[in-house]
Amino acid sequence: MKLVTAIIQPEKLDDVRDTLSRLGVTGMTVTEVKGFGHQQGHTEKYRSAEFAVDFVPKVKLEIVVTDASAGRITDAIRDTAQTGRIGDGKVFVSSIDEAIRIRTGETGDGVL
Amino acid sequence: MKLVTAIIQPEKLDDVRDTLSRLGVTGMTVTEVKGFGHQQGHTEKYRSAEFAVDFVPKVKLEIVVTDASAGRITDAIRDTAQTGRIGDGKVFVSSIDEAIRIRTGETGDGVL
Amino acid sequence: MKLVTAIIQPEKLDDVRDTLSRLGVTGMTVTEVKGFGHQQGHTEKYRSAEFAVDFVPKVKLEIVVTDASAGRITDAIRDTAQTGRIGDGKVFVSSIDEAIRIRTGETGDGVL
Amino acid sequence: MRLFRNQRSLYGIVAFVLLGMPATAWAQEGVDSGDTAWLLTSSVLVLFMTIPGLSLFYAGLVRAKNVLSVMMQCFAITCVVTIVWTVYGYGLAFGDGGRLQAFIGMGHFLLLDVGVDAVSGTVPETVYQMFQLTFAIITPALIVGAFAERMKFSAMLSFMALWVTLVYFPVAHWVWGGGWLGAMGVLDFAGGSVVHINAGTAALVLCIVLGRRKGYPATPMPPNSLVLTLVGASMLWVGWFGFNAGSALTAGGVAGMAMAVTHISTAMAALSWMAVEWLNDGKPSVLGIATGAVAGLVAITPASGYVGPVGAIVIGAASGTVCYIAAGSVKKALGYDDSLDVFGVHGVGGFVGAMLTGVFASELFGGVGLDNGIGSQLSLQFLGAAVTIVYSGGLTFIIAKVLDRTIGLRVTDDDQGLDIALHDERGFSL
Amino acid sequence: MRLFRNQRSLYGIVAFVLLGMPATAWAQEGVDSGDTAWLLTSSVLVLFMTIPGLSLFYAGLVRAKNVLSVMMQCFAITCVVTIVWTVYGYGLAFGDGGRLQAFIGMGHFLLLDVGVDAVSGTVPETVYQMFQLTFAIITPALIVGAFAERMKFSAMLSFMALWVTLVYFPVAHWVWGGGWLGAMGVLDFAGGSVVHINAGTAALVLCIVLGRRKGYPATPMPPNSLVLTLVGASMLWVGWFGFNAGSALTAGGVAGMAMAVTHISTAMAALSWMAVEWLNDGKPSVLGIATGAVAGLVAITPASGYVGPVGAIVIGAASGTVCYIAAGSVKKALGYDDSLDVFGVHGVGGFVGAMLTGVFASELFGGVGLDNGIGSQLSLQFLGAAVTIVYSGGLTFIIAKVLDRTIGLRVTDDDQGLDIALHDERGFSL
Amino acid sequence: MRLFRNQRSLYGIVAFVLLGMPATAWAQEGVDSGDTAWLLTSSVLVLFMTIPGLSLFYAGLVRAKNVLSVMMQCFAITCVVTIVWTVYGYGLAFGDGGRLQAFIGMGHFLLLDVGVDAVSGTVPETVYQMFQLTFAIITPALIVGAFAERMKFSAMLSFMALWVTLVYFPVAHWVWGGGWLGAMGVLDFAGGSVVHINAGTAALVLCIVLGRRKGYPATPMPPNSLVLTLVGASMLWVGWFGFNAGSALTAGGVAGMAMAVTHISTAMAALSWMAVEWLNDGKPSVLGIATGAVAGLVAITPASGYVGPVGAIVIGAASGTVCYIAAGSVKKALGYDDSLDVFGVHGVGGFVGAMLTGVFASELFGGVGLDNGIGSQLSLQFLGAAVTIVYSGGLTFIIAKVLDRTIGLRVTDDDQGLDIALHDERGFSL
Ligand SMILES: Nc1ncnc2c1ncn2[C@@H]1O[C@H](COP(=O)(O)OP(=O)(O)O)[C@@H](O)[C@H]1O
Ligand SMILES: Nc1ncnc2c1ncn2[C@@H]1O[C@H](COP(=O)(O)OP(=O)(O)O)[C@@H](O)[C@H]1O
Ligand SMILES: Nc1ncnc2c1ncn2[C@@H]1O[C@H](COP(=O)(O)OP(=O)(O)O)[C@@H](O)[C@H]1O
Repeated sequence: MKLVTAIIQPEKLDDVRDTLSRLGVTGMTVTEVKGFGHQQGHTEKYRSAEFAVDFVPKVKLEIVVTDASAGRITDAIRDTAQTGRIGDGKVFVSSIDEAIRIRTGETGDGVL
Repeated sequence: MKLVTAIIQPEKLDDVRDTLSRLGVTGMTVTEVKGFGHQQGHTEKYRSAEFAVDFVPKVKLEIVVTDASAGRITDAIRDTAQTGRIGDGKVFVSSIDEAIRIRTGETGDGVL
Repeated sequence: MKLVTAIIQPEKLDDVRDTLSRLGVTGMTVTEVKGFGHQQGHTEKYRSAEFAVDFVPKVKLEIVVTDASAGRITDAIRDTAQTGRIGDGKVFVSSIDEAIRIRTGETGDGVL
Repeated sequence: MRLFRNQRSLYGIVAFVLLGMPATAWAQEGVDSGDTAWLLTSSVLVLFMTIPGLSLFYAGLVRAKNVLSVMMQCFAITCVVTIVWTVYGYGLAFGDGGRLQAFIGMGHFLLLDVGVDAVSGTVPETVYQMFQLTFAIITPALIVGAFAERMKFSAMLSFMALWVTLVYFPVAHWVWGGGWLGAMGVLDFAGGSVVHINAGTAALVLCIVLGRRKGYPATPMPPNSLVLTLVGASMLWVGWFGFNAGSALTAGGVAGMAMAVTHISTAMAALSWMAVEWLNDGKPSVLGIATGAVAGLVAITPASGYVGPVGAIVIGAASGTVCYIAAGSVKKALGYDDSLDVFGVHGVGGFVGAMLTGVFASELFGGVGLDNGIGSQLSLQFLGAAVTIVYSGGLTFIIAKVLDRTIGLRVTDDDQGLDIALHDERGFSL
Repeated sequence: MRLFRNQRSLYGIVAFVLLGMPATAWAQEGVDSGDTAWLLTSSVLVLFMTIPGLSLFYAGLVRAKNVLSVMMQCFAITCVVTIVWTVYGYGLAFGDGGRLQAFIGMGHFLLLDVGVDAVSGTVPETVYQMFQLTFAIITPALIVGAFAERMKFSAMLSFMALWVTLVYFPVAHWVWGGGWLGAMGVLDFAGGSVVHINAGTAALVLCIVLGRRKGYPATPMPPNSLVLTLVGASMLWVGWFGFNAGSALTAGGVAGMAMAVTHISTAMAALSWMAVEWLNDGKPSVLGIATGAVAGLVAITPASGYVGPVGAIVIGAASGTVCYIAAGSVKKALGYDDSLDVFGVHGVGGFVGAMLTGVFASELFGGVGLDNGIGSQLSLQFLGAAVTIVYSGGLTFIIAKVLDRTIGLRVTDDDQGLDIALHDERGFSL
Repeated sequence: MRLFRNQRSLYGIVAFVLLGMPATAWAQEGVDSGDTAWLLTSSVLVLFMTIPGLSLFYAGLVRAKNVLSVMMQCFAITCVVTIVWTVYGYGLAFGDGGRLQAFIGMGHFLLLDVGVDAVSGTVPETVYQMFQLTFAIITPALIVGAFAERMKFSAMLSFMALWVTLVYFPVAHWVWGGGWLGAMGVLDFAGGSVVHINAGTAALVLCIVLGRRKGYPATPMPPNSLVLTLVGASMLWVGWFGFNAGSALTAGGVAGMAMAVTHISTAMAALSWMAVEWLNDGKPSVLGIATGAVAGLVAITPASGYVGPVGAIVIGAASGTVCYIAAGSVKKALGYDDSLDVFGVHGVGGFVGAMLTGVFASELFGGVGLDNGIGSQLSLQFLGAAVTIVYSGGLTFIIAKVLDRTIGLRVTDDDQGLDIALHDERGFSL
């Protein structure tokens, strides 16, 4: 199994989710994260104190998928989350040794 | 070393932690996440605007453990976090190449 | 490629970021997490209700780097985030099969 | 007051005599504009105590998933009681009950007979009834703290409509409306028994009938925001000046002294709670000092028009300490789940105040004086408190049980939180 | 009032006659300290409605990234209107327009002629103009809800300065300042047309000229905190007593009845909205009961000095129900993006109130009575509302278009949120 | 006032003469119910300024981990000062000091001699002392902003008890209690020197003795919620009407003008700060407009009973601009860590106001007039300010140093946050 980790623009979350469910992805886990990268942050000013906030809010999707479907899914995420503007984000793929569904205890691809 | 990632119901966090410490797990990292899956979300309504919120709050546990103990620990999590109701969550296991304790700089299983 | 995951004290975030950019790291993803470990938490008391909060706030850095640079980067994090006090945190290294830049679709080390 | 009423008409006569100017040229017969201004203001202040004051105080203390539900309860109670009051409540509490006057009032249906020109004392009756209404609103709202985080909204509405009708209006009539307790000489200036003991007792009974919150006391249930709670406590403090000083019904020395002693007692109670907590638990807390302040406000309520600064200091010190124990070790020991300590603070604080009124109203301690000495007043005060406890406790039990059997009091599952479960809303989306 | 003014000076004469004491020894000629106390308090209450009341009500309803922007708008409007009013606004609205009196007032430049001793009715003119100023502040502030989350701050400032000058001051003069509508007998006790229909119409026009928020209605835009909104609604409720009961300008029976009916109507409207929503949508909501309360406050505003409790109940029930429909299905159907329903609540609620005033002011229903019966009063009330709608709608359209062509009304991109984009600040860093 | 007092008793005589009705039938001798209503209301408003007003203003500006600590400080100060005042403070500030009268007052121990019937001017003395107490509460509370996020709670309590005793009560006596500064003709209507310069100076000295917060200025310390801060600023604004207009002690033209100029100055200062900031930093900010408003409120305080609208506009414009510079570039340059700019806003704003009072109180600018012309009044105003600065600065330094040597002023480690470290509580659990 593969873990597909995608860091995307928050506005894109809903679109990506729709695309993925159309691809038969039934589950995923989402985390609000702060991203550092090429994309500019903003500055804040409070009376005499001014400072640059150089992170930008992003959401991280973690989706465990079968080896077979990994490619299709990363492509789908890339295509859906793309705006062409700096800050669109990244997709990382790594390997998962095992997956267990807590409710039933079952393991393997069936879990996903 | 293995990374055990468990996505569970927030109410179960304390129980799982207790079980794990009884198993000698001394550390873990917890993140509040939003889960999408079979479990239903809820709807919200504000005057004329009604919409479905289809994620459910979950907590993600990340525990790096020795290869030897991985099995015991995943089993323990599964048994403790299980309610049998949809949404109990998942456990994923992957491999960690190296672990370092920042305070001492030491590496290897001793770190965990 | 390697995924360097560092769990550090929130106060250390800025220092670590500076060090890493000096090392040429252009991007990373940061998550606010709760840490359990040797470090003591605190107690809270509200009228007759008293309870121990045994997690401590930490931040988790996730940095995908080239195999070559992984060592340098983990060392840098360790040295910068170290205070010598319990709770400094951990660094974990694991493997990434693939990385994609959503904006351009390019893959491989160039993405990082 | 009565003679004062003649004053203006007297001017009328003077004016007429001297300049042949018709008395009708004067402001409303018998109405003093200054007293009216103060009672209008006081009505605003007492409503302000409930919304947003009390609702913020409570909102901050529950878990984030229930924050809206308690505010909704306070707000809905305000609305329901207002309508009930307008239709028949004012009559039951303050109307003339004729032969039944000792027990209950009558009349004033739909306030039809409370016209623009109706006068009560030195203020328009419209203002007088409005001021009294705000008391009828906050009393049931106080009970919300006891059943927070688990009661059905529909059951809550029915309970409150019944409770004000069967419990609050009669008790208010007994003490303030010309009923038997007031006639006997029970002293309750602004509502130690009528409001606080009454609500506190109902709170205790209701939370026991309802049962504990799921997971209580094992699971930690931290307040979602003590910022809101402290803001609420502060609003209660400032609003309470309308409650106590407004109860003088005139803008003069009595109101002035009532405000002064209210303020002193509150400060003293807050400091006492803080001190005791600091000694026992090692640290002073925001929730502690705020709760102490409320305890002091509660305890001075029945005394505010009768005692002086010295009395205020003692009443404050006593209530802060006693309530700390009641809401702390006692509650823990007995194990009932009065979520936000309505009984421990309002029930107990109200009792402390009611009793000490019997002592410090004496001229000995700078009070206005007692007709038959401290001893007999104390027994009267005890009678007033005891009657309220028994009546309110009994009726509350019956109402709660009946509703539980019929429509059911509790939500099926507290886990999800009442905001989503009952209102399809979330308190915060930050 | 006029005769009342003579009263004190009469005392002066009496005093002089009897004791040879100079009249100058008296308090300010013609000023009643009680009426003054109440109007000072009312001014405080009406300002309190806008900041923090209204700004909290609105702040809670927008998304977290825009929470500061709406509060900033309310606060800045308060400041700008205050200066405009001081320089020439009071003159335009309440000055003597001489030959043009029917249409516009004049004078009072920089309030130079409003001295410490100037008297209006039974209160100092300084207090009278202050009270009226607070109305001139809240009216434009109400409009903020319509263009929330997308309007440029600079454009907002210009719009408001122009709008109060060209729209509010004239309309206020027509109804309250001695202008033609008041002269014709249109009844608007505290601002059903002048304030609410006026602001509601402007809100509708402006939000249409401005266009919808990016993503509306597809994207969910949940309120960042209904806790803030309910606190704001509660503050509006208590502050509104200054608005309506203060409009009596004296502390007597009229103020008392105004406060009572305001309270009754509000409670009734809140419950009606809750009931209708419960039936239609399955659950009662915090936002629903709060919005209902505001609708009731709005609708009773023109009626508050003229109707009795019965009228208040009907006006409350009607406004709660009608506004529920207007801010719900109607708005959805028409598809305009009045972000926080200013038109649906203030425009529609104000209209309901204006018309029903023509009915329930009649003695038939316990009102103060109508000179020419319900029928003709209704047509007068309709005239007042219609004139306001046409005038306010037209002028607002022109002002908005002109500004859009010149400096531009909209921010370039709503995604980032106005707080960062316009003010370099964030609402919360928890 | 004095003559006014005779008025009612005069009525008494009139009544007696005409109808043989005993004067005792009247309301309290010499008390005017309207004036009393307004001073009762004003006392409520000024307490409202501190809790919740000021405590919200400050709470929003600190980091989330310290949000409770500042609210706790404001609340505890309110309680401590109340008790100190009741025991001996009122005597020291407003009692008759006999031979020492120029320097300090005496008596009124435990307010034993302040009975229900005691009268001061046209109001009960109970009300007068209550009103004055609220000033004694807010002055030390203002200082909280300077040492926020790092001072020990225990040290804070001791400091405040000593500070009000050794600094506030004497200074208040000098200016308002019959002391030498008032006698010399220094004009300070509502507390430019007594309250703001006094607190501002103490704030500066204390924050220097205490030292900077760990990480200041390198580490960003963003306000946890400007929503709370703006709500607090709004509450300060409305509450301030009690502060300034209440200081007239009567409900008449002086109160009316005081309220009007307070409002005008505040609006003008807020706009000036906004304008200067917009020009210098490119964007107007919520914190800027709010701070500007507070600066305007501070600056008009000493002038409020003496100047007219024109004076208010200039005072507002001046204070908004000057305080922007003081709290901005100046503070940055000097490098002291006055966390929430108490000195830059209250110290500097108070000074600007004190001086300009000497100019705009002149009839030339629509003021009430000066006995010896602007020139000599200016020197008097400067004297008042200078004396306050020197005395307050010196005593504050001594008290702070002594406490630092004995119990220690600072917490051991600011990182954890004071809420957990000192109170075992968290501000938010969302
Ligand atoms: N090496 C990396 N490791 C982990 N996350 C990264 C890395 N580089 C970028 N990211 C994440 O991807 C987000 C987008 O990257 P950025 O460089 O801003 O834009 P783009 O991907 O279009 O070049 C960043 O905000 C960060 O969260
Ligand atoms: N393929 C997946 N990848 C990552 N997380 C998943 C995946 N499937 C489910 N999850 C997580 O597990 C949680 C529970 O899954 P769900 O399908 O709701 O219940 P169950 O596990 O009982 O079938 C989800 O809320 C989500 O956080
Ligand atoms: N086995 C583990 N798996 C994942 N995270 C861990 C593990 N052990 C510790 N951590 C993280 O590291 C943080 C610091 O660890 P702790 O034991 O408190 O101090 P130290 O690393 O100095 O011994 C913890 O708060 C937790 O977030």
